[in-house]
Amino acid sequence: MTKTVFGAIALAVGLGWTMAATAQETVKVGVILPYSGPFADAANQLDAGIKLYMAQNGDEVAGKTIEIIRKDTGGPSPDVARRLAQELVVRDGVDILAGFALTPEALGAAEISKEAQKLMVVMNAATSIVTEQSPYAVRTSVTIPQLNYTFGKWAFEEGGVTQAYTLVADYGPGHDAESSFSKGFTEAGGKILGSDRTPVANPDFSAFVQRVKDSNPEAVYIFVPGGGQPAAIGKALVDRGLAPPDTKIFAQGELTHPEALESMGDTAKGIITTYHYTLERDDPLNAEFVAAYREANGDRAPDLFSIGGYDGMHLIYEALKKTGGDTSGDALVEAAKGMAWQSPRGPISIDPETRDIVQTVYIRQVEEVDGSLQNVILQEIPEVKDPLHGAN
Amino acid sequence: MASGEAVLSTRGLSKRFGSLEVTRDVSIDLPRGARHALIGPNGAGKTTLINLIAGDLKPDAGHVLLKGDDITGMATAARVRRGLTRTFQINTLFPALTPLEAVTLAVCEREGIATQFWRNLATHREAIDESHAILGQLALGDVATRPTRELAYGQQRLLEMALALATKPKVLLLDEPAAGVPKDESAMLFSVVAALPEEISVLFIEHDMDIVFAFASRIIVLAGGGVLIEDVPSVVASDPRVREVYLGSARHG
Amino acid sequence: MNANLVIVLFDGFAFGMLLFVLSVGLSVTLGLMNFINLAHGAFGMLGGYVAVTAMRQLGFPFLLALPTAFLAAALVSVVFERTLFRRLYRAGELNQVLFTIGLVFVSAAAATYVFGTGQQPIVLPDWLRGSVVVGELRFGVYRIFLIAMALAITALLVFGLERTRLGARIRAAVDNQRVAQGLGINVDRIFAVTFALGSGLAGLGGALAVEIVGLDPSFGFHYLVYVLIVVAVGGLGSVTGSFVGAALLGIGDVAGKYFVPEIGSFLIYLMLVAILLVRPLGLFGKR
Amino acid sequence: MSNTTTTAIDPAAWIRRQSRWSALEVAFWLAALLPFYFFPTYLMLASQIAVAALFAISVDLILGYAGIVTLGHAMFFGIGAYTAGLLSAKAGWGEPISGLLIAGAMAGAVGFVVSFLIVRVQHLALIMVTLGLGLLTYELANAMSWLTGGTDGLRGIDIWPIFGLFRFDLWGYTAYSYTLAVLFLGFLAARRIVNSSFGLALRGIRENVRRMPAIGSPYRRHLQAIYTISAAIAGLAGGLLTQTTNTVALESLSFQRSADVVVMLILGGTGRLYGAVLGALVFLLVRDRLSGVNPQYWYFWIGLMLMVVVLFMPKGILGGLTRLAGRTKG
Repeated sequence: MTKTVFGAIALAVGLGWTMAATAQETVKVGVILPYSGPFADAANQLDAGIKLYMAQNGDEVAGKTIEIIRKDTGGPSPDVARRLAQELVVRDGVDILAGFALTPEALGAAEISKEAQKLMVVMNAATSIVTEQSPYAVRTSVTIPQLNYTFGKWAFEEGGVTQAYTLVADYGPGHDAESSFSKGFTEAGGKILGSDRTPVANPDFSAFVQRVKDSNPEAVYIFVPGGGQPAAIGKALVDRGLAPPDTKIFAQGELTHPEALESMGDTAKGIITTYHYTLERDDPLNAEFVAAYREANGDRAPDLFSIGGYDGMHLIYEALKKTGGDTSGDALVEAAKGMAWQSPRGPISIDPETRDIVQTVYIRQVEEVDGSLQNVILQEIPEVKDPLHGAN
Repeated sequence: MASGEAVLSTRGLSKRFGSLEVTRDVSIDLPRGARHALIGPNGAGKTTLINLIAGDLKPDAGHVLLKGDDITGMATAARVRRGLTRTFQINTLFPALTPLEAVTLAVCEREGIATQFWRNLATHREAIDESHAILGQLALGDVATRPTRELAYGQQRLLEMALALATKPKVLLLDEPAAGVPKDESAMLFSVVAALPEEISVLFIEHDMDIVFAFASRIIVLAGGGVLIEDVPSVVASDPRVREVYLGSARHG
Repeated sequence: MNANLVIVLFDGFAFGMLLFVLSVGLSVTLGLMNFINLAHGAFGMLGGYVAVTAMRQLGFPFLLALPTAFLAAALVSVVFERTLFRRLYRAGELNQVLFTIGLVFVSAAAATYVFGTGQQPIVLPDWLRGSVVVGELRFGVYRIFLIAMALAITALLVFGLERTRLGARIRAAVDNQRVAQGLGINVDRIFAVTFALGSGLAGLGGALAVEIVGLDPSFGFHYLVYVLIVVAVGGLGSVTGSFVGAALLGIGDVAGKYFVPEIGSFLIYLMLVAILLVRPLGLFGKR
Repeated sequence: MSNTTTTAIDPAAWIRRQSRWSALEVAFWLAALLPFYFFPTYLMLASQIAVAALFAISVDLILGYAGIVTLGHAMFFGIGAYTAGLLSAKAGWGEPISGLLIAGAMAGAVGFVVSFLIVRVQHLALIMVTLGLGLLTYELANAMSWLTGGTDGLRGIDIWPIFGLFRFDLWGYTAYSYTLAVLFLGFLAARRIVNSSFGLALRGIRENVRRMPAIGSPYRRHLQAIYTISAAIAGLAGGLLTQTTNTVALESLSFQRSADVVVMLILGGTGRLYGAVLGALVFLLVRDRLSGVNPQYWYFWIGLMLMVVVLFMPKGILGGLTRLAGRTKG
């Protein structure tokens, strides 16, 4: 009985409420990220990208002031992300939802974006389907198939490898990486000798690496989340003699981020990775970005999260300029569709069909340059789209 | 004594802890209405024997029979439900519960209504009244609604007994009911024992020989884990072996 | 296949020894002092950060960074023990749980504040890198080093607790505080020393772990589960138990992942539950 | 039976008094309605607090009343959450109330099976067995990502309007009405349980498990019963979370969630039901406020709060408040 009464009251009050109570002179951007917990570093780096962009471009666009409201999800919690998105919309009256380091959190919030008709800028979450969950979702990061399908093809065609073993972390992104690399590789004519999945919080890789060694592949393809695992798995491979040039190591770029390179040392030489952002890429825009970023963050180098946040803010700024300050979701998403610009990572654009990012995929190899280890670009594959959109 | 009359019997009960044989081939019989005392010097294995009979320890050999049924493999709680209940030498109570609650709990368990999670406790009126009556019998009526931990030590010893009585025992094993209680109060405790209904058989451990001789109809003397002698008090009192056992160890009474 | 078996056993044993060094300190404090210190992993994290900082900022060699980590964790823990933990010895286990969880939160935030959220790589000296090749087998040098360290710690602890005056005092203080006090043993100080020892070992374990599992502010929480598993399986207060338990879990984990990767992630938990159902006190537990 | 009783108390009346509603309790539940009128933008938070409170009550029933310390209760929360989610996403059944009941029943059934293991162990082994089983379930759900959606979460959950009338709105009016109603019913059930003869038996187990067999108690069966009930209530809480957010992911089964709920419960105070509600309220409210102010370091303050509570209110916030109230009165 109480329930009926509550429900009736709830509906009555809810319908009578309007959401137009936001100030006209500010554009509020609600940023939802896992600032605490195991993914705090991703949030931290992404947030630094946002801050850098705003420091460089001011907080005024189209006559309005940009205000960022930050919310912490505390880890991969879709229910919290969804609630925060809802609260940002109904309580704080935000115009734009942004952030989203993790796929489940982006999926949780997408429904709110759809229902409240707010632009949702996905600055990292890298599963293809994310942008399909809300017509207002736009992605400025990368998708895993985008990088790895391309990489799989390259591995056979250019990398000179005919058979390989895959070893990925046992969670959504790992599964995506495994399937898209394998797809690209086998479509081009290669053969997958075997695939293993490692627990996400795996402290020790020796058993899996030994399994790889047993099948004696020409190459091993690795996908692990960033953080402590890249160095650990890299060292485990080399300890067992699975190292270039005898066995090629292919991976997504997390494996050779600067801290991992420092930890692995010379053993990292020859690892080939696929990525959309290369720290050392010789380009004035990139050099300026990296210098400013290091300056603002105690010499910490930017990574994929940073560039996702940075370009995400660029998209928000440019879209607002285009709409002349109109913050409605429809206007902003229209403005975002087809937008193209030069990012520190290279030329990128937003596919008007899928609202997903189109960008250059870089194939890099770890080499020693001037006494330090770097990811040296072997090949640039321009204008790559996510191969899964529309595929199912 | 014919075992046919015995309510409780043990047959060849033995138990060892490592190399130490604490119970050695003990066969005793407790007839209906018995008031038997279990005595012996420290370390004679009195409490161990109680533990074995009550089911808190498993014997290495031998049997426990209750009304002729072999209950050796039966769990403690099941023995209690069949009418074989013990008390503890060291208070084993529920510190935060009031005596009223504790005894009511025992009554509810006996009646099999302790699993009724859907009924408010207050609706079990009969159980509550019965437990209140038991507490009244033991002069605990005034403190029935105070937490057990606030009770005086002597009152806690009475509550030990009240919990056992609430199970409606047919055989009651009392492990030093007056342990640690001043002499005048311990007489009071034993007057409760004396006032128990005729049909309850009692086996009690007690060190105070005055009390033993006042209350026991027969005495079982344990020494080194085995039965030394079992007889009426007057015979036991004059038995030289008993004196011998008690000499050398601390004197009681 | 035999060669692989050897290498899997070796890797598993080395991983187990890492778990051992991380957890043996908790086994000592939990088993001997009955204090549930869920912040044990936080002292491990402290040791890790101290070692990394000592090497990068102060240029300490690795072998000097290890005792530095031990000392730092031991010293900090004594401060905590004297000022805070000692009030909790009689406060009940739930309060100990809540308090030390709170400490884990605080330490993670402090680590984030001081060191940032990023990974802290450790750069080993050359002689600890690479592997030793025996026939067709390759043994990681660092893993050999880990095993050697763990064996040395075990020997020292077993010897120390069972053969020295201090060990006798610790055991006396634990068995019966009042009697120990009556014998003129300063129980307070014994507890402080024991706690420092336990936490120092955690710090040392943290420093050793960085190379294998990395280091960031979530370390304290993340490895808590593993540490608890080793302590429970080994049995409270037993150094030998922790050693055997850790070795068993390490080998089981690695072998399981190698031979049946499909259930690789369950195996350690399955072993935990199975062992505790058969031996609730752990393999070597007495109480 | 005896006329030696000299006291005037009516024992049954005294027992009844122990479970009587106080004005404070009524006020508390009325206050739970306040968000509808005064804080309508906090309804989703209020709804998630209600879910956490129900979960904490389920843990209080075993931890606070029966002395079973658990670090794996998210297992049942998650089973309830996935049951409710899968009913909608895979079976196409989005009716919330029947879905919720099925979620609770599912968790209760698993709880019953698990209870056979739980009653075999005590102390550290008990904690570790609950923890191990919880982590096993988590890994199992991850391995069965074809069913559960793995770390990305289950997609395609669509919960129908309650009674076919009240759809789950953006503001959370329906969500909070629903969760509050279920919380209240769950609380009433828990309250009845702890005030029953069975609840008395549980307190007996907590106070002195050694005595229980000596009064003829089949206490292991009592433990199994309460563990099953607790699991079912945890499942209800999980189901509620799924239904009010349309999401469920592995996180609902995580060690973090198991640990959080225990922290909330101890924070509020164990063994008094309101401690569970209050703990969830304080923990989540403080966390929400702090993380709003300082998204990166809020847990520093949460940690500090936990430590301070232990040092100054060893019986939790509720215990501290009770003592404070007693002092001002006296």
